[in-house]
Amino acid sequence: MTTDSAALRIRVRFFARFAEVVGREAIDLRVAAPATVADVLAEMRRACPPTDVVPAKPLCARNLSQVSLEEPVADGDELALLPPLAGG
Amino acid sequence: MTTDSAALRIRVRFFARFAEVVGREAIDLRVAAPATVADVLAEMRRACPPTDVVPAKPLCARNLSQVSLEEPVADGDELALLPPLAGG
Amino acid sequence: MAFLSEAPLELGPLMAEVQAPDRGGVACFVGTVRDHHAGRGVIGLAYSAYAEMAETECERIVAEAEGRWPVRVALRHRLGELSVGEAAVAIAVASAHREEAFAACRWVIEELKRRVPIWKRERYADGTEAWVDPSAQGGTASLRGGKPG
Amino acid sequence: MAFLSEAPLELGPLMAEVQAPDRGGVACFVGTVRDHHAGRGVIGLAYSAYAEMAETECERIVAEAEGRWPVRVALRHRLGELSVGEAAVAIAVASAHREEAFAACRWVIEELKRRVPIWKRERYADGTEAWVDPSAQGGTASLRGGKPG
Repeated sequence: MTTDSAALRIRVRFFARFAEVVGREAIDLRVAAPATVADVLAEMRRACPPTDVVPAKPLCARNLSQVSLEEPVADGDELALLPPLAGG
Repeated sequence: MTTDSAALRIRVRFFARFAEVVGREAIDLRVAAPATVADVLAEMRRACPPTDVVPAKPLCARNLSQVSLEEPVADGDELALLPPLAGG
Repeated sequence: MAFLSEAPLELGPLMAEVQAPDRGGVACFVGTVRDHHAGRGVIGLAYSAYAEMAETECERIVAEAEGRWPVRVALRHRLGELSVGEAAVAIAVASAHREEAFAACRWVIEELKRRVPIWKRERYADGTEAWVDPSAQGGTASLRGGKPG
Repeated sequence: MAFLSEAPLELGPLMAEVQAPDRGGVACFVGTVRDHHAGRGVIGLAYSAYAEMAETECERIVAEAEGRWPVRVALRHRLGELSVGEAAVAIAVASAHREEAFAACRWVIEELKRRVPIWKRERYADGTEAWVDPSAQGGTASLRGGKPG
């Protein structure tokens, strides 16, 4: 994990089954800029090992909107990892 | 109008605009057997002239079911002449 | 007189009629009196029916829908004088699956309009009245009051 | 928190929200908790959400539906503990024409299921629980209680 000035601060949030298995609702990460959602996930798996419950390509939302893993992230972003939706 | 033993007694009912323009809700007719709905309508136009409001080929129900003008009628039948339906 | 009602319609009791623990989806339709028709202001209307046939036809429609889809159907049509905004027809269809509930609900309202002998006499803001003819140009068959019949 | 509700849902207020004198057709959908899922007896469930995003996504769905059809849409989703038969979601769509009300209502429930971050944890008659995964074989992602996770 980098701490230089080019690092992006990203909050990763877990919900439902992910939160239950990981045992927490959020972690704060720093990733080197530029970075994509996939880069944040890679850093998450390195920094926070009990995240195996998160599949290789989870449904992700960046700042309240669903995004692909190729989506760039910016400093201060909130990245939510969404288990399969079951509303309705 | 016949009155012999082979005559079929048919009650013709009017509804909504038809009843309003004809000025009555039902008339009782006798038609010679065998007869179809069309035969009853012809007898109605002869016996009850103010039925011009009824179109040449009205929507008809025989004993509560829609029927074509070619449908045979039987003694005691109720034949309803239905203005354009407007429910719902 | 199960399907025709002189009293105001309420959807809640219809939904309660069809819901069950194994039917998780309920599709409903309520048709209310609009304030205009064919460009004219409507202030109210009266529904009348060939009651015996209308009841029979509604019963057939419900039975046919329940035979065609795995659904339960409840249906009511109002008769008498209605004001703008009041419910003229209410339908509730419950099923284990929403696709079937929607399909059956849609079918029931179309069949009702096509088959059930109910007539509508509208009263207009200009003081006239007319029998509504959905198949006619302009939507009405005859006028009374301010305009010649 | 306009679209998510911890309190029981009622369709009446939603219908009142969307009805107007020029919108004569109201199509509704209510989804209730079923007593079985994937062959197992369900005794209750809990809905949870990513609330900020769920509210935003519901708002977008309503706006998109109202942009795509000439309709007004009201939508609520329940959160928290629900018993069998309770309403999980309620939708009311009003339009001048029933075709559009039905089409929009149908679209809204599909989009809600596809896009709104809400999760369901079912409790079964055999004492187990599971997170529901509609995309999974068997319909659940994990078990707790009587069976291993």
